[in-house]
Amino acid sequence: MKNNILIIGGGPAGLEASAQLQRMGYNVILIEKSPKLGGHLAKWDRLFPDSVQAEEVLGRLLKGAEGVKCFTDTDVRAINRLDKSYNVRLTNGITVLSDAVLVASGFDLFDAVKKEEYGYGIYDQVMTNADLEAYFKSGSDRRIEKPGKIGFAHCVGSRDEKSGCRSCSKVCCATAVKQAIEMKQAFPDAEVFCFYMDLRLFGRHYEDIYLKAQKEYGVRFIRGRVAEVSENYDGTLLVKAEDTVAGKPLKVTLDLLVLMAGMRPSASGKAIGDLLEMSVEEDGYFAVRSGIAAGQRSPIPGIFLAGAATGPKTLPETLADARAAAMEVDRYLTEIFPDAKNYKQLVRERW
Amino acid sequence: MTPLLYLLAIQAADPEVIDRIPSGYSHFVIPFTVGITFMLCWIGVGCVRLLAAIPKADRIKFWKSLLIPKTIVKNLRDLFGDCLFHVKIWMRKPLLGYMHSAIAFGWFMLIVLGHIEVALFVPARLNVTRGGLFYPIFYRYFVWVNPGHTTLRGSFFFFLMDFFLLYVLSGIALAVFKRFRSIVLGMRHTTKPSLADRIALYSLWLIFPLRLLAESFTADLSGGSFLTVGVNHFWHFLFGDKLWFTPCWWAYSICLGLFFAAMPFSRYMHILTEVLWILLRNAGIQPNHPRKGVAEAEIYACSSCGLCLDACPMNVQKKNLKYSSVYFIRFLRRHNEKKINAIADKCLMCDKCHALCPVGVDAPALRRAQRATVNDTLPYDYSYLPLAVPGSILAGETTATLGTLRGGTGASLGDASGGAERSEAVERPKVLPGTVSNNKVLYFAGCMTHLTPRIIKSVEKVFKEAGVEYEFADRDGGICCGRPLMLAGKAEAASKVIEANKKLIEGSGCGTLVLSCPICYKIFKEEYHLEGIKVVHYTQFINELIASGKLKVEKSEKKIVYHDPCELGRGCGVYFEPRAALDQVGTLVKAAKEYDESVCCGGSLGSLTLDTRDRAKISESSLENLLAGDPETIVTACPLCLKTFSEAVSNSRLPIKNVAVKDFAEVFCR
Amino acid sequence: MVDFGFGLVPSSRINLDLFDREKYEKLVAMEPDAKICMACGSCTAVCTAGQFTPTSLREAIEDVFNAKDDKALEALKACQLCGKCSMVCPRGINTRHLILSITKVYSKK
Amino acid sequence: MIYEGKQKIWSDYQKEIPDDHYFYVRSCIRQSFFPASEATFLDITRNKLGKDIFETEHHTTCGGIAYHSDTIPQETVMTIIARQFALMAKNGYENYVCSCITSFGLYCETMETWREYPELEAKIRENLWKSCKLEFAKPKFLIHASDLIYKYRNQIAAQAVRKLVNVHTGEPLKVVEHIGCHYSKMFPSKGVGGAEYPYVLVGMVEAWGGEIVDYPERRHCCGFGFRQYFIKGNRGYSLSNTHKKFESMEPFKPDLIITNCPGCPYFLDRWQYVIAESTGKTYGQDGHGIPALTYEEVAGLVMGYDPWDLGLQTHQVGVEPLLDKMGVPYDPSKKYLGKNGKDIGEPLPCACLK
Amino acid sequence: MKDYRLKEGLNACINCGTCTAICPAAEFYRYDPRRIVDIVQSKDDEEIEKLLKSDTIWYCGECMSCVTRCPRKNAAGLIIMSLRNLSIELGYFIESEKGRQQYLLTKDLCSNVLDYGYCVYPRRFDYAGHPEAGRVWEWEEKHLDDLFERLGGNLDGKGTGAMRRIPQEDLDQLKAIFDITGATARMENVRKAGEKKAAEWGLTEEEFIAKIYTDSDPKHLNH
Repeated sequence: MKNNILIIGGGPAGLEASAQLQRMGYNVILIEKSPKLGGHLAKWDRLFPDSVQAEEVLGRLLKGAEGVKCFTDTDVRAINRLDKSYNVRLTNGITVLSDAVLVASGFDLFDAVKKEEYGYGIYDQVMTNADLEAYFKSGSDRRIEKPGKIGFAHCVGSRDEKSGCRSCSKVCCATAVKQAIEMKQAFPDAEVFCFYMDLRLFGRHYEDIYLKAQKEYGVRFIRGRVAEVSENYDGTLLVKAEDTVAGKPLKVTLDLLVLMAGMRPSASGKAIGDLLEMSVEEDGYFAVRSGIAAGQRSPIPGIFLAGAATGPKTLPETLADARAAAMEVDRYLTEIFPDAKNYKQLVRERW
Repeated sequence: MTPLLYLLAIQAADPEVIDRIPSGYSHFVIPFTVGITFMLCWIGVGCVRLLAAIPKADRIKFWKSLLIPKTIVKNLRDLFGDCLFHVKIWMRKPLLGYMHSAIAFGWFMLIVLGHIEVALFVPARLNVTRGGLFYPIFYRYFVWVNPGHTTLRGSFFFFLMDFFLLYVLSGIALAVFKRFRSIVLGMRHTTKPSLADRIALYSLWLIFPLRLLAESFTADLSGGSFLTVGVNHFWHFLFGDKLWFTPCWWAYSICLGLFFAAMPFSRYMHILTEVLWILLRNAGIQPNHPRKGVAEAEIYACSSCGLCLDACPMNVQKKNLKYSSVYFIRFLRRHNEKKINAIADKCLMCDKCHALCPVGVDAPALRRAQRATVNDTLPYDYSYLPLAVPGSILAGETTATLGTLRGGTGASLGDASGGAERSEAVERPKVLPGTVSNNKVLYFAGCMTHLTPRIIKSVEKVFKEAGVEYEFADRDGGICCGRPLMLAGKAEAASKVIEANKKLIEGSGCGTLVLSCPICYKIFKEEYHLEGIKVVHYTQFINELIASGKLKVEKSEKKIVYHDPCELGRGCGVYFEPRAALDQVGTLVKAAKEYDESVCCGGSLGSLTLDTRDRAKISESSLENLLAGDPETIVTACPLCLKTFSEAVSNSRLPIKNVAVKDFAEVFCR
Repeated sequence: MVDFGFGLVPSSRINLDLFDREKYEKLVAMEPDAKICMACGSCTAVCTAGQFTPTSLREAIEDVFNAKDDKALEALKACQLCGKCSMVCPRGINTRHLILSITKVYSKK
Repeated sequence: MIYEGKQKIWSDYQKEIPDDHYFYVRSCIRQSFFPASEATFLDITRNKLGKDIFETEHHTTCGGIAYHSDTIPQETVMTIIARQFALMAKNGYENYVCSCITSFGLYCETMETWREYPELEAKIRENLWKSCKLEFAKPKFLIHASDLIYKYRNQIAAQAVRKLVNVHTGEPLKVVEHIGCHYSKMFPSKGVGGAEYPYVLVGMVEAWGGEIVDYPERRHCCGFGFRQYFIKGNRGYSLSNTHKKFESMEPFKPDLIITNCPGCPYFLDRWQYVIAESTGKTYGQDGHGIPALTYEEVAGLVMGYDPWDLGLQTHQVGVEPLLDKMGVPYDPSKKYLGKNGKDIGEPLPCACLK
Repeated sequence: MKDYRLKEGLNACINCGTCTAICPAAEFYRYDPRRIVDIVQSKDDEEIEKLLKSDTIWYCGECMSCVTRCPRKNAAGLIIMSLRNLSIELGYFIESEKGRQQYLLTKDLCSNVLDYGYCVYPRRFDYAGHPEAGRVWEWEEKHLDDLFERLGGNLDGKGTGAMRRIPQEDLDQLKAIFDITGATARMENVRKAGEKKAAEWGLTEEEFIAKIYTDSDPKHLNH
């Protein structure tokens, strides 16, 4: 059983699914459009809730996927559906005949520039969660010198219809709390404020880090979305929000504002979706066969989905999703695919 | 008594005892004399200062009390019972009681008998100018027994003296033993002695062995009985004829001197101050400051025996030992303001240390007084309470007036004017206007009961079942009883809510006030002084309903353990009624510790600073205490205990099988 | 100066730049639970004094953070220390002591 | 401040502005308080740039102020607007330019609402016919007068005789812009540069050699608030909002405020007077205020109009320091003269504001 | 409530507070637009009625800054406008100090529109009532004709130009629009409600106007 499986996207979901499918004995081909594997994980420093090094997690994922045929700097040029398989032409000139395709195209971070009132890219002291992770990794950022007051604006490009993203990005609250703690660790004298609408700390130990942020680090949580940022004469930021708990408008001068940019459907993922004529839902993420019972199957037989391609997910969720997708691929390739005669009927019944 | 003894002495034909040293003095008495003089001066000055610090009215009360026969009897009883025999300790921990009484009573007897001996045989030496201060103490050094003239009377005293010395020595032996293995004497924790304590303690330990040594060395000259003479023979056997005894007497005197010199700075001061405290206490004088006036007598009356250490429910965690009453008092003596406050705020106010204190030191009251020094002056504004408005407030008339006074715009303002803008006064407290006739019952649930509606439900059910006509005083919520304010040291604020509640309750015209919360009950009973209204706790009320046959109950085999809520048991002495009633419906089993030794559930409002985790530890130990008799149901009669135990049972890591936590009233409703 | 019949109006905007950190540190040294409020409002919901007059520990904590010390005291002045709030606080905050501590630290003597 | 970031946003919000042939409608407030600004607008566009800007005597108020003071229903104001549009069509125009920001916002809102609720449009069409016997029409392009000056900013710069530059230091003048709230806050795509960083005035200032300063409260309302100004008892609101803006811009030491809204130059001017007279505080140099000018007045100054022809004497804040900085020649003795040098007296001096 | 502004302005609010954060009124009045949206959304009739009778809905300056910020595309400003509309229709506006101001506003603004075709008319903008218009307006007021002439205006003149006299036929059309779109009826309503209130207080119209023009209860403001 050496079926070819093409996995599109070399982030955590793609890597984990590759590893699993390879262990099952399939011939896995993994393509990644960027020069490096690991997706957003490779750019992150530490992970919530227990501050594990992202590198460590990625290292494990990469180790698991050793032996997988992997093309980086590679995208899909064209896809043709054959009888049951897919003929995929890659940008590196290679053509793959694949019996199943797993799309793990992940997400893009919301482009914070679009949230104009926050002045990202305009005011010097405004940065994003990703910028901050890069700072944690590299230890330097022109914006961070010795900030006395630091703010975290939750829900930037999440739960915001004006920015075209109604949904919650799921990970930003926990990330904000994590980063707030890390900033307090780096600058113990700093005052840290988190501006939130709802603290969606649903996972195991998430509430613990929230409590820790309050109790041990004195992070102040203000219920109210940041409404406006502007720059003072001295280059500090004037941030306005409502303290909705107090029911009063509020302002604070900050030395640094971190925007918790949310998850958006991946643009390159969408391009592949277009090639496959795969439908997306209103929120821009790929539609699945059934949100509850078949979350890893696309509406098209033989095309599978894993990770944030089907909506915001935390890292553990993504990995679990990838494993589930691997199982689904295996089921398809053992139960439906081999029966050439009844293929169409089986698809109708079991896809 | 003394004249009689003189008489006896005169009757003797030949002196039994002759002055061995005509001057009646030896240099070795100096250490002792200096020590005791210092101590006596100290205490003398202290007493005067203390009495001066008491308000004049109290001082007069004190002097008068010393003349009241009833008080005199009580004083004598307490002085002997508490100071000498340590009856309270005996009753709880016999071995420990024996130890304390052996040392206290034994030593007391040695001093008394020593003086009697002097009075009998060398009466002139009782005069202070002739060495009266030290002579009776070192009697055996100064005299020479007249051989051949010994009488039965002399032998009898010799015997008594030896007997009490042995008695004291047995106590000392136990004390030394206790220092190393206190648990054998029933104490898990013992007080950590201070430096002065150590000096005094080791001196005390040495005093009596040295006395034995000294007296036994001189026993062949000064006489003695079975012990001293026996030991004397042993020395002769060991050292031959020549016994060089002066060093022993020096050592004995030095130890005594050291002890007395260290006494004012040590726990042993209590031996004397306790007397003053008992007199003041029995005179009914209350402390109004944590360490001035009467309180000073009280804090110096503490013997640092450390019984409160085991009594304190907080000490289930060793880190809390430092918050025990004994240390509180020690820091009060030392004026360590920061520590005093921390300890005062931590306490649960369960009153167990007070109940168990051999000298009756009311440490919780001192803590309350300490809290008051900080909290009583904090600002508050209870102007919303119906204080000076009689009658009409009950019908809610003033509400309307106030509304109109505010310009009638309250309604038109709308709440949208900003969440933070607290809208105008919401509602005025109201109780049914005076419709309740005198034989009617008013039920006051109280704040905490409102958080445990199952109690309200059950109480109402029981009332209905028993056909009690009642009115609900605070169905829609009422004013706090004031006890929590009191416990926090805000007595003045408490008086405001008391006044408000009092108006409401007296205005209701009820005859009986039933309370389901012991916290309310205590303060209603003690501070409200409700004219013509009987204040009862619902345990008492339900017991009465059963006794009078109004409430029918059925006995079952169900094993019930009853938890004595602090404020109800130790606080108000209600132990009997709840048990009597529960006995009618189930089989009462014993908790490991109950009645006044019951362990606080940990939910008490008394503590100001104890955090949730520490409280949970206490709850767990209190629960363990209740589970000793393997009960099926834990019954308590306090909303706080109920809530605490309910949570403790579900969170407990103890192997608990199906133990239900029920409120007292719940047990009685079908 | 000319009177125009109207004038500048004070701003109600909370200005966190006015937050007195020193006082606050004093408060949390006294009662560290001040830090862990989630502003759920359970305390206010059950408040005994709150039945009669606006009283809210939740608001007071908020006011402390928002540099509105006077309002914090205002929100607590009617408190009877009955302790219901301590029973319902999901974070187990020692509410009574917190109330006393806020009053102690922020009242002007 | 990262200028490139703003440029990117500006490039995202560019709207199509036709070059010529406009139906012009006036603003009630500007006519009352800044009649010369509208006159300058017409003079520049018609005479200096040779554009076709048509005005009819039959157009009226759009009713926006009455509407935003909640004195007339939405249907009324929409029908008045429909009447204005009908006049435009009747005169053969399809490009509509209005002088008023309140009107502009209201036109945008009306057009949007009609688009979303066609039944409402039908109702208005019917109303219009019933009341005025006019044919319903909608403009093809709806723009604000400042959009037009923005469009012509470089042509104006080409004809300019001076720049927004301090002639003594050679430094560009520091200019603060103030955009009327209803210009783009409701419909960011309808304003040049969007709602957060509107470019309409920035573009003019840059083209004319000035330097724009961005201050924290830039986006904020001048505090007009319609009913909040008209009723004396409410004016504290209006005053306080302007005060907030001035406190915020003070550290930036602006030389000039440029506005595109009818009320704003009036309020930014007069509230400085009130603040000065009632509290003694002034925001300009040496007890002067900061001149708050309309974009036409600024355009007029760079194009060499006489300041008193532009009506700068009707500002309470003295403009002389600005004129000196810019090197604008002026005759102080002619400041308060009427037409043909007629003596009509002059205002009493202020107690505090110079 | 059938109001297009409500339809346009009210999607499910998530109480994020961005509207209040930048609201000019929230800063200077006891006002929180978020709470208003919340109340309207609650559909609690009693609360809404309370709101309609309150000063609260009259604090907004209709600057519409809130519209830009709302992440749910709500428009608190539009909701306020429709609430005000309703309050006027139901006659509730007269119950509150701020609401009552509608009497004077309607009287002045509508007559300006109907009499002159302008919302603001300089001859009706007096320095006495507007001392903040400054010394310069005090002077302008006295020389309006000269000044308009000097500045290229056409005050009360024929043809086009600033502040020209608008032909009667156009004013008649405005009146017709007022009549058929309910503006006239509303003016009438407001006038009657005001007169009733004035009578209730025993004030002449002039006194009544003077009162509502200057009344300002400190309770509107933050202490």
